[in-house]
Amino acid sequence: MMLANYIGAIALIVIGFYAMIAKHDIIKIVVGMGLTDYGLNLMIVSIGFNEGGTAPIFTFGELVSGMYFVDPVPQALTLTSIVIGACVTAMALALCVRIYNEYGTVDSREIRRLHG
Amino acid sequence: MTYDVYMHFPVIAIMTLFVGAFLVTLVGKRQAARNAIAGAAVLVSLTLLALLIKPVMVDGEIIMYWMGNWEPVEGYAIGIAIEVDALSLFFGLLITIAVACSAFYSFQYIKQDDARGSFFTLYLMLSGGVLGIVLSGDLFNIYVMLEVMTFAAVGLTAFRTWNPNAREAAFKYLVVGSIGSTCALLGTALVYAQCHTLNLAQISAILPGELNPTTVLAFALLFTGFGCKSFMFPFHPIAADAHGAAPSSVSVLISGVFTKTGVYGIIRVCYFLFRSMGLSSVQIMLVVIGCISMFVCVTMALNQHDFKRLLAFHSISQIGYILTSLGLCTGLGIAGGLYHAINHTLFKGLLFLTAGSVLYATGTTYLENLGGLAKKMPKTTALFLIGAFSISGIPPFNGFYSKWIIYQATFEKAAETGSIGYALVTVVCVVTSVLTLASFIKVGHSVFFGQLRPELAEAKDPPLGMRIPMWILGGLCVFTGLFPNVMLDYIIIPATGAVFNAVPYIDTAMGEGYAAAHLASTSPFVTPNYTLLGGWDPLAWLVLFVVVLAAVFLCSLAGRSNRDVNCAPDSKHAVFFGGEEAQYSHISGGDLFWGFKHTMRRYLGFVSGAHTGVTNDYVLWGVTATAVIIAYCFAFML
Amino acid sequence: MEIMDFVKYAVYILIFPGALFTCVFGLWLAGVDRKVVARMQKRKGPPITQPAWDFLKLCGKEVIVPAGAARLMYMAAPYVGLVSLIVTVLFIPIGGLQAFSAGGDVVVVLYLLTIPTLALILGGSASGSPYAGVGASRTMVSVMAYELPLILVLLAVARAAGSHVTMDGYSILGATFSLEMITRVQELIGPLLFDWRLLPAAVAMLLVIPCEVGQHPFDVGEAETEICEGPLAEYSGAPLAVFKLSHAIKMFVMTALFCALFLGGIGTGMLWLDVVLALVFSTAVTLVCMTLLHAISARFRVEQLFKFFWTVVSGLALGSLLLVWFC
Amino acid sequence: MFKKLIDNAAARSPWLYHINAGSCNGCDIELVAVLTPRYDAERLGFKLAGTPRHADIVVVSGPVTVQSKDRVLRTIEQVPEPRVIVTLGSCPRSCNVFKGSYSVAGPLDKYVPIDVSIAGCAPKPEAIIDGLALATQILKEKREAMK
Repeated sequence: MMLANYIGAIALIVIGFYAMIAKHDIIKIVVGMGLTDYGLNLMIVSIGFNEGGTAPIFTFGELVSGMYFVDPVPQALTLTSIVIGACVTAMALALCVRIYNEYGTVDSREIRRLHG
Repeated sequence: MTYDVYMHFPVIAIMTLFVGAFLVTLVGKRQAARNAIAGAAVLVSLTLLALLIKPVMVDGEIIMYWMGNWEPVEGYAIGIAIEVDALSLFFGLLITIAVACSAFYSFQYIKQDDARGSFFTLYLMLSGGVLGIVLSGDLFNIYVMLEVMTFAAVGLTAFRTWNPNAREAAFKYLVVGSIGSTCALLGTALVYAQCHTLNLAQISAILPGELNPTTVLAFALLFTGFGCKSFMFPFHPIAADAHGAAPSSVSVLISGVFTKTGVYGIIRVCYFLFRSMGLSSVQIMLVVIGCISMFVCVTMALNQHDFKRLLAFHSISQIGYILTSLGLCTGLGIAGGLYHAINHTLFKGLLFLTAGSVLYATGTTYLENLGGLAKKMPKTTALFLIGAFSISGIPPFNGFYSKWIIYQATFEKAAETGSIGYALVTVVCVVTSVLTLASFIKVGHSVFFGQLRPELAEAKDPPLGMRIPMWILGGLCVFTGLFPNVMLDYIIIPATGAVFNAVPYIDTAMGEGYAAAHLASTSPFVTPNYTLLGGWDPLAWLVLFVVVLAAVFLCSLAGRSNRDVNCAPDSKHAVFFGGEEAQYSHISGGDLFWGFKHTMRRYLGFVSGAHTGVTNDYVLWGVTATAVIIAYCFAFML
Repeated sequence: MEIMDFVKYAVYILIFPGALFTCVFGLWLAGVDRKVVARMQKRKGPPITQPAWDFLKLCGKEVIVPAGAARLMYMAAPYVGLVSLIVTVLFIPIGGLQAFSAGGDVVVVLYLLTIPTLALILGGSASGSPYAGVGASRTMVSVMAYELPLILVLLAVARAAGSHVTMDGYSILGATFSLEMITRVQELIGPLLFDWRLLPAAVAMLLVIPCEVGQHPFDVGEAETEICEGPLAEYSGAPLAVFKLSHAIKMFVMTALFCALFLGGIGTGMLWLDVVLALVFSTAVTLVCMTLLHAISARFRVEQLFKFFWTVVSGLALGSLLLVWFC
Repeated sequence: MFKKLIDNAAARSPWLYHINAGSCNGCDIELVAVLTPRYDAERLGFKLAGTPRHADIVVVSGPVTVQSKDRVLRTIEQVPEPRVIVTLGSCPRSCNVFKGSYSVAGPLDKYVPIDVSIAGCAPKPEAIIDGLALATQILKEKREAMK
């Protein structure tokens, strides 16, 4: 069951990298960055998953012996990572807007004043 | 605990910067208040870290602080730790020094910019993030701080609204930097999957000794992640773009400080977490990457036409030195690498600040549009020369000493292992050093010397507020060059010792005896050996000074008899022009070193052409590098 | 004792082998060079004291500082170059007499030797003359050219000498960067010049010397017939005299370095005799690598020079390093 | 004593800077002949300098054409003191066969004082050496007169 998660995560990361390498539209590059992020988040959450575990929340009276949680730390990591990913995407999109204003294009092949 | 008071210093040093960042936003439009807050914040954190020198460097204590007093429970460190050993403090010190100098420089420097309000917010965020990385004892916290730092750095790169290249540079930086962040986070997650802890000390106790495919993958990813942050070889083009586009005072941070966190991360990963430096494959990987970075970037720098872009390529070239030296895994190698790290921060900071002064005075850093500024900006020229001599390793300055150690370390390694490869590394280091000198001659000639461009006649030295931080950095360059023994005894050797011996670090965090219980061998994994260090005979220095003094005396004698020399712009004092009337005919930067460029034209053309400036290409380089490093690690580390 | 030490070092620095001696011997060496070149061309040639007269005459000339020059750099550069050359001499053992030892002084010497060239380049560049700009550029290219073979030669020697040194504080396991060690090893095993593995390195070094000194046929940077002596184009009077003096001293420094690396350890046991012997060797090396080459060859073009040094000369040096390493 | 040494040195190391002010090259070739093994002026310390800044003796040949006049004068002015001006051949002194030509601005002594004048069209190398030897004496006198 977890294998599907890992395959999905890696697929997302690879698709993200593919978008960043092969797509010349800078918005698509940003989308690629986002995809990589999601893949990563999925990977981390999957790492912390325990088959049959419950949510790592203490609720009164429900604790029975033999019951176990999924690992809460990766979830905390994922939360942080999602927030960071959202910030990065926002920043990148803001830069895209400014670049479009200046260069009149979103084609990365034409946004290369700095080279050599 | 004997050092109860000191315990709180590191966390306060980090928090001051972050709190300062928010306060700066709160005070709004009041320039003076903003400056006061920023200045106070950087000074407080500098002072706090300086106070730690005594306990950490001299007495060998390790400062441990658990956030919220959440100490390890049953041998599992779940709380967030701040742990300062000599290595952390070493990097913390060089960071805070550069941050403080650059902040005071910025007060004047950004006066002409339009978005001044947010500058110090981002600036202090960046500083706080950087300091957080090196002082933190928690792998995920390092990642978060890495992101905070990257984010602030991207914001600052795009800061100059009037600079048309700034957004482009920032975008590339963000995209390619995200590869590094991805790798670092994935590596962190994999490490967590193996160890169920994120505490550096505990990981380094549990992890080594069982290099299974997951740990190798984690190692490769973390290495690439931090390598990306240090802008090592295939990640370097973004650094060049970002350094060039950012305001100079920020370039100081990106080049001198930001890259050092990458170096710090690589040390922590290679020497601590995985204790993998004993493997010759890892040593070779670091050395090869270092050499390629060093040589490729210095040749790129020779080709540049922009002062700051040239400096940017040199940053990576110097990072190459540091990585090479660290990859040797000998006492001398680490000492040389760390010494070069602090020297690089000092002289590169100085050089970026002089570049900023040139920009401030003339409005351009394009080499072809400058020339002859030495007459108009003598103080900046003197500072530039200090920086240029330091980076090229001219003897009395600091670069010489660290390069000397690096040459000795590489050649000693060659002799020790009997492998001629390391001897060739020494050769690459020396050739790079010469090319560095050449490119700074290029800058010196095309910016400060040669003929004064007519339209630069109004240029003048920057105001005192900008000069003082530059003099401080320049003074430190000279100091670290003249008194290497002080540096070695109090700063470098404790830090080197900390690199080699992880046991105290682990025991301080996890309780006495933890390392002994978990590590296969608790002995330091190489005994540091400084035999070849030799060092300058202080007497020789004294003597050198006497001779120099005598020469200066001679010089002044010669000068006095010609004090009445007329420097009038008549035809007698005009430049000899084959009899023609002197005209403006400056030999500009692009024309220099024709013989070299012509002979190497194929190589230079190839390298220059490879830096296409297209984001996708750079991402491709980065991803390829990641893949290659992973493949290499799987092939040779298992 | 303290005072005696002080006096000893003062003598080292100011008289022998420091300032006074190097100046005199350098000028003498330059005179010999000119004289022998003249004799080879069937001329009578100037007297051997000619460089000294040139130096004195230039001291008496008017100093013209061009209006466009960065004055301080322009005036200070020659003196800085001279000082660093004198300091370099102190680190080179002359017939077993080494004023200072720094453990890894091969690297120290390597770097100190770049300062005079650097001073020449910066001084020229500060004068604001376009000829000087071209000259500075060419000089720097020649520095880039010779530095690669030079470090290869030094490493080969360091390895060859080091393999005979045992651990004693300075050097470990088959490599030494200490000139003192290198000469001491040669006392035991004979001059390294006669080690067949180091022969290519010695030839490479003999070619590096004239390039480092800026002597014909490698004087691309100071080509007086093309670019008006390059960096020196605007210099006159005392600063020029100091540059000419530095040039002469450089001949001595480089040949002394050659002697220390390849011809060390030939001695009689008497210090003064050893020193005299070393000076004789120094002169002989000058005659071989500078005078002979000067008399029989035409000047290289700058890109030819660069190619020559990075292929032929470096190849020789690298071959030597490989031989030393694997044989 | 030091001053005396330097004064003596002035006569023993004269460096030449040669200006061709429209000469037919005859004199120039003779000047080069002076440096050849047969005559070898270097034994007296003579040396051809690459730039006027290094020179002690300026040797001018040719009738000073209109085009070259300013350049010659500027170059002479750029030679540091003490300096000696020597004219080589008849042209700079009398304009020789070019006298009266529309393109000739000479003779040179209309513009600058001449110290030694070597006559001949072209002068023999022996004459040139003689003239230059005289010039070194003048150089020494000028040096002694300085300060």
